[in-house]
Amino acid sequence: MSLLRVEALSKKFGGLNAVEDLSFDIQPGAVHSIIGPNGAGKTTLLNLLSGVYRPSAGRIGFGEHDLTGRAPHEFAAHGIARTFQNLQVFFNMSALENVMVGRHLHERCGIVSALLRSPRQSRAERACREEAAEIMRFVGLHNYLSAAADAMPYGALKRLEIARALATAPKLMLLDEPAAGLNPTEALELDDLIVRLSGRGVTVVLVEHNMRLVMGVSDHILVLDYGRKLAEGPAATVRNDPKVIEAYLGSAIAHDGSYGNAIASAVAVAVEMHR
Amino acid sequence: MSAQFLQFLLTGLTVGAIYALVALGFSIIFNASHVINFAQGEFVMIGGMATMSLTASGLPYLLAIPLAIAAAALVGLALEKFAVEPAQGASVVTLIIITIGASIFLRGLALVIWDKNLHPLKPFTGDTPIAIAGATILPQSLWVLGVALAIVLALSWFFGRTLLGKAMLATSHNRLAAQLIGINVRMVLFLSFGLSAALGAVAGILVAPITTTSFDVGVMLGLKGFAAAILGGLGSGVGAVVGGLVLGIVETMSAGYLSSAYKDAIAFVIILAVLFFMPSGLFGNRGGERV
Amino acid sequence: MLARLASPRTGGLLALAVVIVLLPLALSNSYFYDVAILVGLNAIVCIGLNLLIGYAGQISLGHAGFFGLGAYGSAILASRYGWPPLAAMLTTTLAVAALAFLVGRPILRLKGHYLAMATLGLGVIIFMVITTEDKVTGGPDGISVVPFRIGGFVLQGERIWYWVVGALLLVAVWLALNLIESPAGRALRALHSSEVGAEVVGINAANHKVMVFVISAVFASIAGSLAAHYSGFVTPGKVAFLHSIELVTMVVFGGMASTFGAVVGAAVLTTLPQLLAVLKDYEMMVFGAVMMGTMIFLPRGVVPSLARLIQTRRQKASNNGGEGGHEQGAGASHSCGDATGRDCHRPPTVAVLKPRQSDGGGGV
Amino acid sequence: MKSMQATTSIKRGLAVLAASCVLFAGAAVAQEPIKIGAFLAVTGPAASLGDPEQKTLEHYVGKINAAGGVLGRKLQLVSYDSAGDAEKARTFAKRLIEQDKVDMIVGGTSTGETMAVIPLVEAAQMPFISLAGAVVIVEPVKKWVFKMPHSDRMACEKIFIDMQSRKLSKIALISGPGGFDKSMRAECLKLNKQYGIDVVADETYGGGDTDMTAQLTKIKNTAGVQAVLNPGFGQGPAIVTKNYGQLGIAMPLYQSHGVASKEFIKLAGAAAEGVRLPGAAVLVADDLPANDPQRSVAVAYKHEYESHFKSDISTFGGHAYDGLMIAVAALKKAGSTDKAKVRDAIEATRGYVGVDGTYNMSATDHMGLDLTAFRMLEVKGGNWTLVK
Repeated sequence: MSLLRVEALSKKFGGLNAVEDLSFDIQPGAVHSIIGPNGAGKTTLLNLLSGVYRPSAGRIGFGEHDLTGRAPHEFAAHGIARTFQNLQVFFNMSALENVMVGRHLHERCGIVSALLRSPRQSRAERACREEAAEIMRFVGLHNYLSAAADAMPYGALKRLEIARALATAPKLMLLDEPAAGLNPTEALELDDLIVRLSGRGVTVVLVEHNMRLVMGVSDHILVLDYGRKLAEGPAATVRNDPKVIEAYLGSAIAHDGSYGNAIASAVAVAVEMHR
Repeated sequence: MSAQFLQFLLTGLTVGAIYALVALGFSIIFNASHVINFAQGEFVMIGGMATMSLTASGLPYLLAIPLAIAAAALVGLALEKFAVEPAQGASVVTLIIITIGASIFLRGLALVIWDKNLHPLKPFTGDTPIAIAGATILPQSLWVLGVALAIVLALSWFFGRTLLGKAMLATSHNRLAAQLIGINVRMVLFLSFGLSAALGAVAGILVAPITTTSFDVGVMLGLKGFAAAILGGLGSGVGAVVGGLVLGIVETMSAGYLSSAYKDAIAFVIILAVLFFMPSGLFGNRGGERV
Repeated sequence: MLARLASPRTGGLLALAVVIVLLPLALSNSYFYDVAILVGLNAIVCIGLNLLIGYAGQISLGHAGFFGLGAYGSAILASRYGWPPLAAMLTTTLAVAALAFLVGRPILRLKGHYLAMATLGLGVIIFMVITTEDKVTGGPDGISVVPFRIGGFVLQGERIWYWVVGALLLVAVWLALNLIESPAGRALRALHSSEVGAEVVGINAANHKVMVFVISAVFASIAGSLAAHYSGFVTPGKVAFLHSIELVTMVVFGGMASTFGAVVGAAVLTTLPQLLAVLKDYEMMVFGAVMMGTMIFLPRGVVPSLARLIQTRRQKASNNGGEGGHEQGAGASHSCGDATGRDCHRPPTVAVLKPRQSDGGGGV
Repeated sequence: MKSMQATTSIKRGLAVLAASCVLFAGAAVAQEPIKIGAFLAVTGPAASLGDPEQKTLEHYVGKINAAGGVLGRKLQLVSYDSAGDAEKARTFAKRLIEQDKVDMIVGGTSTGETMAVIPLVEAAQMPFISLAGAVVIVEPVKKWVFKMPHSDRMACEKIFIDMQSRKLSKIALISGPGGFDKSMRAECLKLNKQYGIDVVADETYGGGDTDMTAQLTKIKNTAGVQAVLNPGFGQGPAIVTKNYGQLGIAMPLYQSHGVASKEFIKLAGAAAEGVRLPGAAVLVADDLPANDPQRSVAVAYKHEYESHFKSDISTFGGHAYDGLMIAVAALKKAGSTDKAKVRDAIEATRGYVGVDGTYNMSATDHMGLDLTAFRMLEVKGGNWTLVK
């Protein structure tokens, strides 16, 4: 059965339908990409899938649970983790602590034993620290094990969010434009990280403008346009879908180049086609 | 009965108008700086005390009042220049503590310049009560209501029509954007302190003939003004006015019909209730403090 | 690694303990003891309040209310109804905790200045009840309180109280430090920095806010009970909203999100009026000026600002990046007061002004 | 003199921080002058009471020293501003006793401050003359505690007697949130039955309130009210009186001795006409009959204070004056600063004629005033006049 089932999902802001009557399934153990021109509602969708927004209509099923209208922390408790396009790093902590916060759901310590710092508590603390460090190494942050978050470069912070999300030991991880703002080298390293993530058994949902990345790692692509499903399917079929190209070129022109990555991606798609 | 109700209403409106003026002061500074200026009440005090001492030294109201307002405005500008501006980039709570320090300082200064006594202030136009359908109102109360109304109109014109006003408004909505389109945000912040200080002073001058004035009248009026500003919704001019009037009327009505001992408590309970259903006040912008 | 991480915390505790033990050498008479005890009691309140304001980023202008409830609860139960003081204190504490729990959830839904107003209102309401119900509370003139006794042992005289309060202060600091470094404490700091970020890793922000609100209320209540028994008299002055402001000022003055900062803040702002008393009419003016000046020049509060100064010195000394990193890590993992983290000094009110980094993503 | 005191106390202040004050404490003991300690609400809500008290003490200590001091020693006033805060008062009292090593204490503007300090002075066996009103201060009698002002109970009695004489039996109370207001209100509510007076309305207003017409309208519309009594001091009563005039309420308005000063008439303006209150002779010093025992002392104090401070006298300054004079007399009688002897001397005060009245202390009465000390006053032509 599918891991995530979205049925007739809609989100309205005032008059605007950011996401409209959207239905799709996500199968476990693969990399799924959600693409579409800017304003297609990708980030809104991610906010819906992580409980940050409450849907105006429709239903979100996860495994056998119905998570519709639940709070974000309940989504997380069921195994959905996410990163943000606008970083939500905890700048008042060290990098390691950021990841330790990610372990929150798996810390089984009452407030009393926390106040009294029971031996059990300290042991758990030590374990948590080690796990967090291991995860940081996994995402390639071994140089920042004892850095303060606000002393880290942008690229590292994006990985830190991935590490924090990974620390929740999620079944499903939502990545919101992980490549945005990264330099080419960092972006290239990202492919490998995403592959290793899914290798870890985490199902990845990737919202990304960087078509090279998307086409490189995705098993399955969902294309959004104006909040509606434009196309869906294996990468190979989607990239040859004329509707997709039209939407991209259209949007690219509409946005008079202000969204360079939109054009870039459009070109990328076009190039792929004429091979 | 209805005469009684009318009496309560008139009283409530008068008290409320004062709260509204103080609340407007809070809102203007909040818009420019996202700071709650806890020294707002002291501007009220300075207005009253300055007018008192100037008239005592023989000046007519026509001179004393403008001078007092100017004095308060100067203090406001100085506060921004020497206390708020140097602390730019400090957290808002830090800034709030600075304004609290400022209010203590100003109170102390007033205590040294003037004295600890209460002082009367002559009503602008006599104090023979005016009877309205069984209720009575002092001429001074009419002054309060009239001037408050005039100020509200003037402000709405200022923020709606003038370039400077629009600039201040723009800054309140989006500081960065304002900066980008070339608005001098520093200057806006500077002026907003002067403006709200002047407003506070006006309130202080209007109310002094009714309540008498002293070096520490600012404390309670400041608190009530803050409550009014929050009730109406921070940063909203309409909110400040409505909040002030509602607070004033609620107080007098509960004093009149429920319990005079608990009227303030009742007022606060109502504020809490409102906030419970409208977390950013009656007219506050919902997106004000988004997560 | 662990040893290094543990040291600042145990180090700080030890330092505080040493101060408490050695201070009496300088306290030549019970007046000085009295001031020291007041410092201790205020510090206990501030440590709790700092958990709420400094770490969780939720402001409260109503904690004098909880302090007052603690004081009057003990006073009324022990003095009017002759309960054993300890029982009176515990009952009061539980009652206050319950109250904080009940009002906490609705109030803490509010943010920033609205939260400030709501807590302020709560404090004012408590104050009004205490001053008005003079049959029970003695009204504005207050009521006298029996000395604290456990069994046959009576707690009386500054010297005994000094050691009791000193010990309790240490305990309070210890508890606070423990909490901060626990998962719960991390959760608080997380939701201060980014509530949505905290939520999506499974932190129930609302619950944690209420939890810390209750804890801080309990700290205040206990300090209140002790203060009542110590001074043998309570008046509504300690419940008034100006006292709430005083408490918040102590926290910010000493340094938000720094437990030792709270202690220092309480110490300075409790003794300062005693020093300035000799200035007569000029006292108020000078006090205000000192407050302003300190916050302008040490905007993060005394302790963090100084800690940071020393840290940068140390880094200059050994400008080995790795080492510097370690130092930061150590500092950061203890209280962001010692860290270079700007964020934890951002108050609850500035969700509006997001840190530079977080805007970076959108810009690209 | 003042500067000298200031500097020494600044040193002492620093000692607190440096906490290296062992020397200073030693030095303090060795000081010559007789030390009178005082803690007064010079700022805060009761400032209008504390300020004249402070001024009076400072001025008369100066005068006494100019005249050669007491027992051949100079007096030194060590005073602190307790701002009406009981906690502060307690700490300052402790400071006076432990740090400044004063010989006696005159002070405590409000009842709250006084009550908070009593346990300390009793434990320290320190003669203490309070300037606060409530009867609880001296009932039950506390060995080391005396008080100068007429009690609020006496004020109620005086007012009720006057009401009886005017055939007023149904009255309304309106009072503020302060300790003074509340405790006098409580006393009046205990006594009214004895004088056959019903309290048919009992309203209150808040601190810093700008308008009391709501409460007064309620009273006005209460059936059968014949008079209104307003215990309180400072801003509240002034506003009440103004609103009273505004609403054109005709029935008699009684204020308390809390506003017994010229200032009140200035604040309330024309509306004050006809207001009655029980006050000390000093307010009407100049119209006292020549044979009145209090005349000379009252006139002297009035003129001394008004010429020196260019502000009108209030009864509160008078309390401080009497307190200081009784203290000095006691020191002289005791012939030393021995605390026990001084205490006994104060308790033995008989027939001392002060500005507040004639004091006759005893082991059972540590206030020593009777109703004759209160004069019923009425505002006529913008001035206090004796009700004949």
